[in-house]
Amino acid sequence: MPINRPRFVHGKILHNAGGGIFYRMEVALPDRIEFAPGQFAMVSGWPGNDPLLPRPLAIFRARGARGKGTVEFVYKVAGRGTALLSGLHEGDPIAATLPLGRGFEFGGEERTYWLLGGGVGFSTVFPAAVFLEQERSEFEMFLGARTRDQLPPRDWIPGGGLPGRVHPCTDDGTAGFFGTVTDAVRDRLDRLKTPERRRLMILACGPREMLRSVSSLALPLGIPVQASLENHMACGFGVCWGCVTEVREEGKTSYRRVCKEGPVFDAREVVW
Amino acid sequence: MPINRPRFVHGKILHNAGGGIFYRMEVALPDRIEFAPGQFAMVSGWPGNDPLLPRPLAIFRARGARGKGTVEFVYKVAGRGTALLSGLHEGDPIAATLPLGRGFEFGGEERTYWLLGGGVGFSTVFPAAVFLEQERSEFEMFLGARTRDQLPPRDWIPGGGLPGRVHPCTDDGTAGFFGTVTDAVRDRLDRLKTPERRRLMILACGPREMLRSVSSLALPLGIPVQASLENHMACGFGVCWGCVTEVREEGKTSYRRVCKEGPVFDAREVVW
Amino acid sequence: MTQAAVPDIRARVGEVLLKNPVMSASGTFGYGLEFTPFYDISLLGAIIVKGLSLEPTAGNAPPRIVETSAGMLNAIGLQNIGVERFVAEVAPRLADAGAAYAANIYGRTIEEYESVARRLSGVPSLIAIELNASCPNVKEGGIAFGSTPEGLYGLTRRVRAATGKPLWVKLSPNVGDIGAVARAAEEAGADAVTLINTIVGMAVDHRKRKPVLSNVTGGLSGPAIKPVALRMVWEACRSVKIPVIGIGGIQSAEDALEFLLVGAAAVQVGTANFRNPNACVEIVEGIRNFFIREKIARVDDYRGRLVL
Amino acid sequence: MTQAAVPDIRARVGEVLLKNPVMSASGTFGYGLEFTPFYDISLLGAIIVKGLSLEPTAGNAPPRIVETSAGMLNAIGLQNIGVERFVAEVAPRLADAGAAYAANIYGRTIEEYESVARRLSGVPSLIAIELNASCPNVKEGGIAFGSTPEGLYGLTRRVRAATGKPLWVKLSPNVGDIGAVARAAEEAGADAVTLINTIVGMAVDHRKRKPVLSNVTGGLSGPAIKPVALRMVWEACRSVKIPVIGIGGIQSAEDALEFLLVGAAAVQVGTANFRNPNACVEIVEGIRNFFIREKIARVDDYRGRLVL
Ligand SMILES: Cc1cc2nc3c(=O)[nH]c(=O)nc-3n(C[C@H](O)[C@H](O)[C@H](O)COP(=O)(O)OP(=O)(O)OC[C@H]3O[C@@H](n4cnc5c(N)ncnc54)[C@H](O)[C@@H]3O)c2cc1C
Ligand SMILES: Cc1cc2nc3c(=O)[nH]c(=O)nc-3n(C[C@H](O)[C@H](O)[C@H](O)COP(=O)(O)OP(=O)(O)OC[C@H]3O[C@@H](n4cnc5c(N)ncnc54)[C@H](O)[C@@H]3O)c2cc1C
Ligand SMILES: Cc1cc2nc3c(=O)[nH]c(=O)nc-3n(C[C@H](O)[C@H](O)[C@H](O)COP(=O)(O)O)c2cc1C
Ligand SMILES: Cc1cc2nc3c(=O)[nH]c(=O)nc-3n(C[C@H](O)[C@H](O)[C@H](O)COP(=O)(O)O)c2cc1C
Ligand code: FES
Ligand code: FES
Repeated sequence: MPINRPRFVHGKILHNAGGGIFYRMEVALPDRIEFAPGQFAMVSGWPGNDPLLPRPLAIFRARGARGKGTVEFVYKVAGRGTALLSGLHEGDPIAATLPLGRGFEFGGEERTYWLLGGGVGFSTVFPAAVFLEQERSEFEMFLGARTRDQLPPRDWIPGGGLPGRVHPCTDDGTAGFFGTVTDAVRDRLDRLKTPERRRLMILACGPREMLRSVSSLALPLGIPVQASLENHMACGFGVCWGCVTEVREEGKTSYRRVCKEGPVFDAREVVW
Repeated sequence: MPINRPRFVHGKILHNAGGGIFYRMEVALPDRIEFAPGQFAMVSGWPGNDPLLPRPLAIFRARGARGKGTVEFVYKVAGRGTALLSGLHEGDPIAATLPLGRGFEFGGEERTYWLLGGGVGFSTVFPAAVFLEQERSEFEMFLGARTRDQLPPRDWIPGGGLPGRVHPCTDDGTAGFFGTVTDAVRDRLDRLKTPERRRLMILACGPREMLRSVSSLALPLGIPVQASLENHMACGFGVCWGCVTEVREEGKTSYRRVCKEGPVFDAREVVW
Repeated sequence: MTQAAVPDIRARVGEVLLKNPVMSASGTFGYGLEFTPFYDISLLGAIIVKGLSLEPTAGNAPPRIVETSAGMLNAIGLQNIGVERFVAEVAPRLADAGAAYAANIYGRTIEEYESVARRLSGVPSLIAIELNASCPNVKEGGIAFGSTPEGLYGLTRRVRAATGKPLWVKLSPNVGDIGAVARAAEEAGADAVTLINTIVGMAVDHRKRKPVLSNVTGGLSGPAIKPVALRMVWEACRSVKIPVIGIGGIQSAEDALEFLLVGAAAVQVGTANFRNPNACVEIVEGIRNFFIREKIARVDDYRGRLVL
Repeated sequence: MTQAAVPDIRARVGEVLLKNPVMSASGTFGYGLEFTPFYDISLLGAIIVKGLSLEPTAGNAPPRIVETSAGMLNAIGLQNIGVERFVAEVAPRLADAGAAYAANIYGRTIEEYESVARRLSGVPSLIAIELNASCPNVKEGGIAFGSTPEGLYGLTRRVRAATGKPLWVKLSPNVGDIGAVARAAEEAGADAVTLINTIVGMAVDHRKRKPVLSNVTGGLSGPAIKPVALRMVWEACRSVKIPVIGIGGIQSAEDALEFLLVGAAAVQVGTANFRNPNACVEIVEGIRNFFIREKIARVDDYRGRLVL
């Protein structure tokens, strides 16, 4: 049976190697997993209790057949946990709870999509790109980085070969658009015709500030924004209430679990 | 400057591979170390604080030249720390405080030696064998294991090629002498002539029970026994008082630090 | 010596007989139903649900959690759906799943505690009420009650009078003499004491010069606190005659056995569920296998058998 | 903003001015001389030597230590060479090495405490006496004094009267209200309080069914306790006006800075010395570099500047 609802599994690392400032790790699992773009895993398995908690990583790719599967993660070294992951080798054990959370929702056939990935946020939107490509839906990608070297390797980008589809944005102008993803989006939105706007939907993952500013550009124009949030998590499957973010619904605010009601939220609801 | 008094150094693993039930690890260090057989290192360097404390390992071998050295350890997986060590790979970092403790003392030229290694205890007596071989002193080795497969690999044994010099002993008789190291020692002592006895000195490392029983055989015959003890340690260099063993001197007993006054003790002083 | 082929691992907590000595800890297991994708929750000794209050509670602003060495601090602020929704929506589903479950409760006043306890008393499938007198997070919460024997005695007596359900009192470790606090609960009529709740701790960001948690302090849990928990459980077992439920840093069957060995009637597993959602059932299996291997026929043949 | 090119990292603990805010903790640094192979011990703010008693003390039977998750339990039982030998043999060598050093002391009775303090008062190079009112290991030891504000007040007053040296009182964390205990020390005339000592914990061998330590319980130290220590230091800083010396789980300059940030005048480093004998000097360097990077001119520009 494919893994399509949360399960705790033990796997073994097949590859774990750097690409630019990122690492890409493939793990052999006891079964194929089925996931929605935007869903994630809680990854652990290192020896000892320090770090204690598993780390959330977006599911970048999953392959396999009956009784045999692999999952891929793309990550950046941010602290102790990811540093530890980056030191693991082929054959080392990994444990993971997956697939978790609510992924992106896709609109009808007439929709076009902009996928925004700030920093390592691309790892969350790439599976959406793969899905849209399969569906033959129209999409473009905006990938933000501080500088050229911090962009994802070109051969990792789904549909990266299609000219005009992928828009790298660098803060220092060393590659692609000179400016942030938000700047690029503002630029394009200004030049967009109303029918195009009507069809557009934005799926985004990146720093909270990027998500906030993109939302404040797109929402007033009636463009739906799905924002994938990143909070520190203890469990990842909704039982600790540690990962909440404030949301507004029918005028009232409340705390929602990023791991369960998210990580993808309708940007209109998020209290930024 | 060679490292000949305690220093805390960072190294990198060169090899770390199994041989029978043992592992042998070689670590590149910033300098050559000089050590006495029986001295040890406190080994750590894994990520995180769990395990927290370094683990004591005998210095098995050290090589190198000015400004560049290596140290080798031989170990058995006994628990969390050694299991963790066994999972490390070439290139992984290791930290060590070394060389530590008081090693074996050698008698005059006329001495002959029996080196006793019970279990992984051989890692402590092998450097003594290497030293005695260099000095062209006479020695024999008794190596104990539960069964044949648990003996140290033959090609690790210094002077292992010389017939009659190395006496494997197995509890189940699957190789060498049928019985424990203590049994073999008792056997040989019975047949030893007085002049031979007078020249004999025993250097031993292994389970406490083996050290105790060998001492109770040899000491009454006036044969000096140097026993290398193994206690759990926190610091390894004499500042925590965690590793003490009871010793008797001039009729009074007191607690001595295994890491500082030992690990090698005159067996007459140890309160077994 | 062959009697123990199939050991009896049922555990008795006063009048409550559990399938096995392993319960999930309050606040780390949601309302229990969240674990149904992972395993059959009726396999557990019991589930202790997230602390319930009279009204739904919003909890603290984020950040609410931060990892520490072999532990974590939490300041959830007891976010929960309130006792009414629990009784109406969750309790029936737990009963349907065949799960044994108890409700952890708290109030800002003794009267609120009483009301929650009363409301739960009418739920037939509920096996016990666990009174959280120790949560260190909410300023108006249990801290005043749980931190002195007198305070705890007063609270326990009132809640005791308000409900006919077995009453377990969960103790705060942030006290000087855990035995005295356990005795106060016993004297006030508790059927059992549960310990330990989290130890108050703090984390700061030395660069931003700010506390990491919005609540400034939080409760420390996880393997880091196990030695302290084990000592306190041992002391409590020597201080009271009522059953002691041991908790704090349990990650494995070996850890759970340690608590039984010092005298706990049963154990609870908290933070371990986060890294390994199967932790509780794996611990049940591990205890069973240990009993088989060591030919232990029943829990009482092992429990409290520490040789000093 | 260029003033802090060479920051002044000297730290003031009452009338004592330290080279820097980093001291080695008692019981984890021997008598200081053991570290001379590793580095020049005069580089430290101060060395606190192993707890001294009136007579040489044999300490507890082994096993005395056991590792726990991110921590360790010890029940050394205060093995030491006694105050006479310390004064005769060790103190002169520490003075020769240029080290600033203080003596941690304990007694089985108030009179013993007084005698040790008196004996040390005549040692000119000794910068302070640190009164260990909290060691949880020795049954006849400090535990009775340190566990209540009243007990601590009585002890501190008597030792205060017995010595003209700066008197630092080291507090036990095994209390309900650390602020109250700190205030008792302050009122009794302490020049500073040091906290925390180890938290009482326990480890058992579930297979052998025996405690791991011969003393049954031991003191928990190391990174596991850091969040608890930091919280208690923060509370103590808000409870007293005398300087607070922070200790518990410090492993790095970042950890040390956290204690300064919540208000500690200086810090002590204990268990970290075991894994990394250079820990203390590396922490001194780390603090200096942080101050350079962040352009902080002196300790008081950072100390206690936590923004709530
Ligand atoms: C759903 C989801 C999907 C993700 N997908 C990916 C992915 O695909 N690839 C990827 O690289 N990353 C991803 N992340 C982010 C990733 O989980 C973090 O980078 C990682 O957990 C950091 O762990 P660490 O141990 O390396 O860093 P840590 O040492 O834990 O911390 C890194 C930084 O966060 C700070 N911090 C720690 N705790 C808190 C807290 N409670 N509140 C605020 N700040 C805190 C620390 O001070 C430090 O600066 C994802 C996160 C989420 C929630
Ligand atoms: C001077 C010296 C030299 C050594 N040289 C070598 C060597 O060359 N090769 C080698 O393989 N080993 C050597 N050892 C032994 C080695 O240090 C241990 O096997 C190792 O530290 C075990 O660590 P671990 O984490 O794997 O096991 P752990 O998990 O720490 O424990 C292993 C076992 O010890 C028990 N234990 C833990 N703490 C205590 C305690 N305080 N008292 C009693 N029992 C306890 C545990 O319950 C467990 O059964 C040496 C020891 C010393 C003192
Ligand atoms: C995120 C979190 C939430 C908790 N919420 C509660 C609660 O609502 N009521 C309660 O009595 N204890 C609560 N606790 C405490 C646990 O039940 C348990 O006592 C503590 O975590 C120690 O056990 P552990 O180390 O196994 O986690 C909570 C703990 C955590 C980590
Ligand atoms: C092995 C050991 C021995 C100790 N001996 C003493 C002592 O003699 N006197 C004392 O006041 N504290 C003693 N302590 C406590 C430490 O000084 C310190 O307060 C405690 O370990 C917490 O700090 P840490 O986590 O940095 O180790 C000892 C601690 C350890 C680990
Ligand atoms: S991480 Fe536990 S509820 Fe979201
Ligand atoms: S291990 Fe610390 S004194 Fe021996």
